[in-house]
Amino acid sequence: MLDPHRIRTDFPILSREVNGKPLVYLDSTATTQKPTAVLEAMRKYYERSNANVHRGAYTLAQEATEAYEETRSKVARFIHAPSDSGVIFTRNTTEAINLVAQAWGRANLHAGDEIILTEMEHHSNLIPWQMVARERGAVLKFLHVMDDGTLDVGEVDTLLSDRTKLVGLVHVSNVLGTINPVKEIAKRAHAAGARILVDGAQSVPHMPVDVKDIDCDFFAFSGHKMLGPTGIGVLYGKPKILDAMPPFLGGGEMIREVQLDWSTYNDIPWKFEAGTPNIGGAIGLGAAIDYLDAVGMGEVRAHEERITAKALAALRDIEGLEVFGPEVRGGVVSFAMRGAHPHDIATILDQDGVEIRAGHHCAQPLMRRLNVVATARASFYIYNTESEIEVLVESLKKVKEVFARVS
Amino acid sequence: MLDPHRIRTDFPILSREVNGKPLVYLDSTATTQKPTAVLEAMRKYYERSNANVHRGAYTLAQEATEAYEETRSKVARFIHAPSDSGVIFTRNTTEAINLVAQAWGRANLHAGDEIILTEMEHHSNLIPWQMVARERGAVLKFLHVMDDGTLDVGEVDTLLSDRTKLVGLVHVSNVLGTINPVKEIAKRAHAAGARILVDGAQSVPHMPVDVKDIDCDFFAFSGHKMLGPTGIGVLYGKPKILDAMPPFLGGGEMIREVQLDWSTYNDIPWKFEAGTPNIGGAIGLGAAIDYLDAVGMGEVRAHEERITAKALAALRDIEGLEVFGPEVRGGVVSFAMRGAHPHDIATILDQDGVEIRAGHHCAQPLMRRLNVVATARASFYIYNTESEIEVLVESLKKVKEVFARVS
Amino acid sequence: MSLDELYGEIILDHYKNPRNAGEMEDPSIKSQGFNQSCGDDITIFVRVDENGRISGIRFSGHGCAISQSSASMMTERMRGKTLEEAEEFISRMRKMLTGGGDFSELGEYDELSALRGVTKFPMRVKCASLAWTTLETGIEEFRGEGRANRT
Amino acid sequence: MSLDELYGEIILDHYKNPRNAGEMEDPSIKSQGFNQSCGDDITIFVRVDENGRISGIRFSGHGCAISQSSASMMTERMRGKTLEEAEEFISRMRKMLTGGGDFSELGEYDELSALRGVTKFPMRVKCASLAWTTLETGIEEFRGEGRANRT
Ligand SMILES: Cc1ncc(COP(=O)(O)O)c(C=O)c1O
Ligand SMILES: Cc1ncc(COP(=O)(O)O)c(C=O)c1O
Repeated sequence: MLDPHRIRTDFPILSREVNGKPLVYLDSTATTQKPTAVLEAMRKYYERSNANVHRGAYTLAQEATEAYEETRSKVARFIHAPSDSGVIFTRNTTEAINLVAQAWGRANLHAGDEIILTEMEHHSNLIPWQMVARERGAVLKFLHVMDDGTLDVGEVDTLLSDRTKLVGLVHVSNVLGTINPVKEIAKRAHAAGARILVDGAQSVPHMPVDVKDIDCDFFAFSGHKMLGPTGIGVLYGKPKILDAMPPFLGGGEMIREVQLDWSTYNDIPWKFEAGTPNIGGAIGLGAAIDYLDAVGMGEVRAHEERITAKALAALRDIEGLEVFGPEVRGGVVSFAMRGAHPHDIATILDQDGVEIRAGHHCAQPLMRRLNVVATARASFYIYNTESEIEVLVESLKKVKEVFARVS
Repeated sequence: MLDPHRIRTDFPILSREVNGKPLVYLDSTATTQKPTAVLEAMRKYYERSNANVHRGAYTLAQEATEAYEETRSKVARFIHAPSDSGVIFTRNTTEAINLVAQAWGRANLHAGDEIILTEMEHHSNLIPWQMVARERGAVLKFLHVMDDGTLDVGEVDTLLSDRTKLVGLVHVSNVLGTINPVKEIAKRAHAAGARILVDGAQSVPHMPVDVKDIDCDFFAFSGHKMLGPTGIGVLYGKPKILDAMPPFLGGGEMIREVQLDWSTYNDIPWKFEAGTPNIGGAIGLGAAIDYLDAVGMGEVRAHEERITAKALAALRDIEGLEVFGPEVRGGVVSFAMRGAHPHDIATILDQDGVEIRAGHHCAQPLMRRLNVVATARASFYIYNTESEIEVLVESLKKVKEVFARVS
Repeated sequence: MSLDELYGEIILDHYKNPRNAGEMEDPSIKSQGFNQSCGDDITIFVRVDENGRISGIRFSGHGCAISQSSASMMTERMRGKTLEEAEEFISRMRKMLTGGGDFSELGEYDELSALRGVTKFPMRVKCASLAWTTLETGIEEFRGEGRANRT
Repeated sequence: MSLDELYGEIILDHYKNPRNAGEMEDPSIKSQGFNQSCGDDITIFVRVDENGRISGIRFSGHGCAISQSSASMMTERMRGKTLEEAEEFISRMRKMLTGGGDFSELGEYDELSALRGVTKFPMRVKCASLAWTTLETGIEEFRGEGRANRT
């Protein structure tokens, strides 16, 4: 069983204080903290082998290139991608989805074509489609979120048509924690001749993921949400589909032959990696994967289930507090308190060192569906302990007291 | 006077060996090495204040946001940008130019419009324009490179027409070292009603740069070429122009109000920073700017002039070696040796620990103009010493010996 | 730094019992403001009489205790002021909230002193300022249009 | 690791005096290969006779001493082989170059042993392999077209 107390010793930041209280970091859905191993790996890279990758005929460049490409293989293994060539490094989930919307979308969407998304998408998996749909005259359709915070898989069939070109949805909701049946939806999408993109920003860090088993065409996630540094993310795509796509950004490394007026392009994945990549970031992500592999993704999930169950039970015990989302979920709990705005909750908790997020969580349409303008959100990871849940609960009681003083 | 020996003590990598010889790193044009201060700043950020920026109502998020936005101010001061709002963080120069080509280009280029570039552009400032020109039916025109490796400023006037929408050119050539008269060209472009974009990837790291004095509309550069980490770059744009542009990538942070079918966008610069940015990278870049500020950009330039003059003189003394480019230049020297292919030169030098680049340097059209398929290139920075030039020269003599063995 | 300094009784009272909440028909000024960092959204409605005085003022929208109570207190304070007086007062408030002014200027018994605690919570300054800057923008636009109409 | 192991006399001789360099008219096979990492560019031309044997072979393009000499030696070795024999030999070469095979198989006096030094320079393996993999691709395409023509 994963021991969060042992794990915490690997995260220097967790021993700091906030407002004179021990830091209780409950915002891993926004970004996770980083273990020493990740920081060390980046530092070691910069202090030993730093050089630009590819095209370098000298030792340092060879070392850097090997380290960078090895991380690609690590990522492929981690998500069970059938080959390295389908793993493209991006800045983050957002860029990965924009890559698909722009490179694949511009080439494949025509007037009247349909894209199916859901009401629970992060803005990252909504705005890129709004932009390309407007440009190409395509139409967006949305799967509803049911009252329990889940999707109705059967509704997919009613929305799918022979105009549907793509289904895009979040694997695990960053607000509700809902774990969507992406494999089942992929099957239905494919049966209708549509492609499927899965936003895995909140699944890959928290549970075993197998893109081959899901059989998705595209899969996106961010390094900074899985112990890695900021500035590095991944788009996985089926190589055949990537191969047929025009490029996304133009520049060095993504080309083959360049004339003044025209150029030919490199093979995948490099065709989609224009310019000097975030080499140090990729190496940090590689170290993060090593760390998670050593813990075991099954263990990560089991720990989060324990913590989340405890949090759900404790929060539901607080009178006037409403929890959103289903019972089975990832390690994220959004809630509202009668009479207290989420931002005030966050400020009051911050005084106790408890760091939670308040706001629309980049999911404004979902906020409207829930009939709120914002929620408070606590989220958990491998370094969170059961006693931190108790600190959270005590602090929430203080919120109630503050707001009860005046009626 | 800048003392490279003192500076070298700040760069741990410079004390390593390559193939049993002290590392002589002569590829700073591709990417520079990183001083401890930069690595420490990133580490400190991750170990003390790591959180996602903006939108966070707690202490850590506030600290992270302040650190990130302070770097923006630092960048603005460093290049003399009139305000922070014109400073957009990107992954690198390449992404910065693609941002302009796609967001500005799609909105402003129409069939028959003309874009003027030069024959010495890095692929980063060529392919993005080829892509958008094809899409919009615009035409690319090119300033010639004269035999001495410089541009003929007068030719700009012959190419400019009332169809010219943009002039894009490199500030300092990454192959020839040529320092282009961008201020003069900006004046002519503006007189003709065109915008001007300057690729500053090789100027900002090596000499004082003042974007307000140049009066360019867009200016792009990379952190990793100026002591900073990989994965962070900058696009500077005049705020009025940026304001009028549609967004580039869609996602979190770049929005204001999001409905299922439409959205409104955030103010600049955030409108162009979709998703979680490379926060750690930005902080590293900030530390790099502090380091360069402490050295003084005038000193940096003076040191490179000394080293480059010595290198030019020494290389020209080697029989059968041809140096490309003008006398007045940045710290980069490209050359060819009779009978020895650049890659073989690089391999042989690597045996002596001397790391130079060989190839087309992402400038295939310029290679054609020079009538070569590739060049060998040595480039210099603040940590290079005069004695390293001597090691380079000795090693080049060895290349001649190797290839002289058989006729 | 104590929570009571931020969430004092006056703040909570205005939050729970907002004055002048709601929309206004045919306002002279209608100005909407957002707080990007936390999603607060406010609209200020003002009626300006023939003497250039604020004869009516209301606010609608949603937000945290700080932004709502600040808006509520603002509406009470602004009524009866000329637009010039309002602008001057707003700029004083902004200075105080951002730490460039001194709340003691207001006098001990001024309700607005309740916002003093915000200065110790940098993340919340924008919340407290929102209503004020939104009104300010509205007044500027009103003037601009006025001028535009005159020419 | 010594430079002489990489740049031996045989390599330099083939580099400076390449055999079978130049283009060929009406070849049975024409295959172009690039080495992305260093810009080497090679085209292999092959004439296949009625018995499926390589009766003529030439190469053109540009590249470093390693890729050019490897191409030169390859053309000498391939002439007279059936396509099957050529493919088999190519796959043996590839194994040797990437460290999965043993150059001593070739025998001490085989010129191709001169490429042994490349195995110690991982950055140059692609240079040495370029001609071979380009021919291999050409043969595959030739067969594919052959089949396509048959059906
Ligand atoms: C002149 C010039 N422009 C653009 C670039 C591209 O920079 P990056 O790869 O960081 O995007 C480079 C560096 O290779 C360069 O030297
Ligand atoms: C479900 C989901 N999708 C996408 C994103 C965007 O990730 P990033 O900001 O790293 O691009 C996030 C994180 O905020 C997320 O939770």
